[in-house]
Amino acid sequence: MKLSILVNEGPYQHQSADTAIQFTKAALEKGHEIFRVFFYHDGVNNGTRFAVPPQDDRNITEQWTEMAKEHNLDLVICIAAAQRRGILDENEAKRQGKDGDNIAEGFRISGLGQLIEAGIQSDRLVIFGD
Amino acid sequence: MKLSILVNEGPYQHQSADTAIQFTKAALEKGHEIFRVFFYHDGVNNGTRFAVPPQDDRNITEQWTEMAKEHNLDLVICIAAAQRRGILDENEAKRQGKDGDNIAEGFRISGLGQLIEAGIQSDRLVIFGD
Amino acid sequence: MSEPWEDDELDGPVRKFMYVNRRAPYGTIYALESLEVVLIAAAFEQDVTLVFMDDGVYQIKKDQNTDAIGVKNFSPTYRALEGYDVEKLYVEKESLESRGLTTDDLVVPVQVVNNDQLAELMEEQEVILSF
Amino acid sequence: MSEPWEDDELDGPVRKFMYVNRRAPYGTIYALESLEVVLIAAAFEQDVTLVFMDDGVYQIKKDQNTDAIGVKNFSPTYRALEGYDVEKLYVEKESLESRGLTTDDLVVPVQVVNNDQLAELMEEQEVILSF
Amino acid sequence: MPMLHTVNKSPFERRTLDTALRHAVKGAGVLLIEDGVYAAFDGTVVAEKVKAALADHKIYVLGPDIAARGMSEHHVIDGLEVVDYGGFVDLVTEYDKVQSWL
Amino acid sequence: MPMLHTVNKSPFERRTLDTALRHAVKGAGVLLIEDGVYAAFDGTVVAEKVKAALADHKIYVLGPDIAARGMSEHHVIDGLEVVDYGGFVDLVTEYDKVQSWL
Repeated sequence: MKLSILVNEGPYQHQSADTAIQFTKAALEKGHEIFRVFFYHDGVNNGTRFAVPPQDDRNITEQWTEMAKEHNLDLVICIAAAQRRGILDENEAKRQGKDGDNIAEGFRISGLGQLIEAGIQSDRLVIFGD
Repeated sequence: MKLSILVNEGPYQHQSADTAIQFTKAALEKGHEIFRVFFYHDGVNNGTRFAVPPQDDRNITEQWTEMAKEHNLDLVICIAAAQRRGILDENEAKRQGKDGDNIAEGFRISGLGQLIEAGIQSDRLVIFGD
Repeated sequence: MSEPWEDDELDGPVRKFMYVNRRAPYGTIYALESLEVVLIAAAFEQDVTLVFMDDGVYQIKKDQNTDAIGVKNFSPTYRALEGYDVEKLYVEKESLESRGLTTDDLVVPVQVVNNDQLAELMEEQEVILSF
Repeated sequence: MSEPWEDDELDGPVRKFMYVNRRAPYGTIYALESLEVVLIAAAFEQDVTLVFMDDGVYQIKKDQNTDAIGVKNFSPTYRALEGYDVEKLYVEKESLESRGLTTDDLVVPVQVVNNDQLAELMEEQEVILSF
Repeated sequence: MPMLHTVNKSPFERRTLDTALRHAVKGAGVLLIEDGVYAAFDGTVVAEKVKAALADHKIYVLGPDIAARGMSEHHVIDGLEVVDYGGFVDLVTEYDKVQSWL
Repeated sequence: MPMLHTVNKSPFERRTLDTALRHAVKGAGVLLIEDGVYAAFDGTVVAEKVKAALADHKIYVLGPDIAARGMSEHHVIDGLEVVDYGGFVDLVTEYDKVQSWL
């Protein structure tokens, strides 16, 4: 089946991102297609490369990046939510006149339309949040 | 009186930061001293200069920065919480081998001891969170 | 991968989308950012239904004035939904009543359904976005 | 402004700090980051009391095994608190009972207090940090 | 003075208000802020509980949060006191300490 | 198949489980995850409510979240089914759609 995932909370503060990662892994192992993972609300904070969690704990952003590499996942950060919360890619940084960016490898920033498209194109949309 | 404030949630997702700002303003207007504002948990996300909220809404980080300038406020971001969530100043960026930083003007990064000290030195500690 | 929905608008399937709003406005951002999704979604010409239940009924309470909290008042936007052809707005009866509200308190015309009717309505959907 | 607490450790006043833990572990980070505050606070030699109430009693449930959720298990750290001279640990009786738990289920020895005793204990504090 | 308890959660979704009231000693103050203000109105399923609590506690409610939510101060339960942010500050200084029930 | 309802909140602090159960039609599935798993055990004040719901619904609970919290599968209410993440995925595909009660 074709599945899409919506992540609505940032990493660590809530378990949502962890559960989304475990669910996505399991779905891939079962041979399902992940059409898209969309990050909305504080979920956009999953996509910062500036985080340095303690060595003895998991690194949520790296887990996403690794999964994206291995399975060619489409990790999309909502542009409107990202602007509110300070997640930038190079283009956005330029457009907003900011002096740097912080998006992590494997993520891209795009519009809310990508979430609706995921809802239209996928057999199931599963939401993780608070 | 000497007051300290603890902010435990990021801007926008919860009202906590807004309430903390209004409370701090009112306390200053009444002549109280704000010993420190400490940002913990997702509260550290109040201190990113990368956010660009919509023009027709408030800019929470700028409100903190302005208040800090005008009233010489001590805005302290917890280093451990900031590392987990990707808030960096120049020092931390260097120390962690990151290629940039995102801390906003008027904020500084320091240890949890600063929260305990605020609890010891202030007449009241008021907590805003989820 | 850029903007593939521009085609979908014309050729894609029409699916039954339901947006379930269960949270009060301002205390958290979910109400506002849910509304932003609904406005974008309108361009996709899907079959859209909005539900306000639990504390979500407070999202469409009349007379919101946010001046003193320093946050943008987004409640007028609900009145614009009709212009986007988003016209199926449901409110749960039990949620209204337990909060002492009636439809006169709301900024937009809505259909009131009870708990069981709402459960059935949810089962008729294809995609449910709950905020 | 750098590290002024190094003096306070020696000269500052001793205040009664209470840490109130009300949330379950892992679902949210509050339990873990509250524990991190308590460990740092120990260096300040204040008069520290920890309370576990509501879902906070689950923080010190025995036998936590987080392998399958991929999150660090921090429950062993509660057993280290004694080494930091954090010895006043209270659990609310009503919170335990409504969840079907007893003190045998907990990783650390605690004093069980009822709702009213806990309310009085809170009133005796000077600083309350609630997570 | 005993302490001030703040409650910022909706009484219809969370048990925070119940917990705060159960742990407030006689004479303690309770301040409703943010989504907590929804507990302050007559005609709801939680109104009786709040009225009963007035026997032991002074209960305050933050006016700016009432207005933001389109609720009316005219419908606030008799005996509750509406305060603004300045009043919030005064309460924090008047009571001995503050417990935020998050 | 009707839909699958997921609940990730503690039944002791939030009313989410109640809301989900009130809106689940006969035959709908309910999956308890994250802090929602605390509803799954015998001997608690919410156990009777969960047992009653078994008359109309299949109720599942996520094993990894049980283990993380130090709870025991032996104390799971009779009739509930413990699943792992793979089982979670299977439920999502078997039921017609998913509603996350956040």
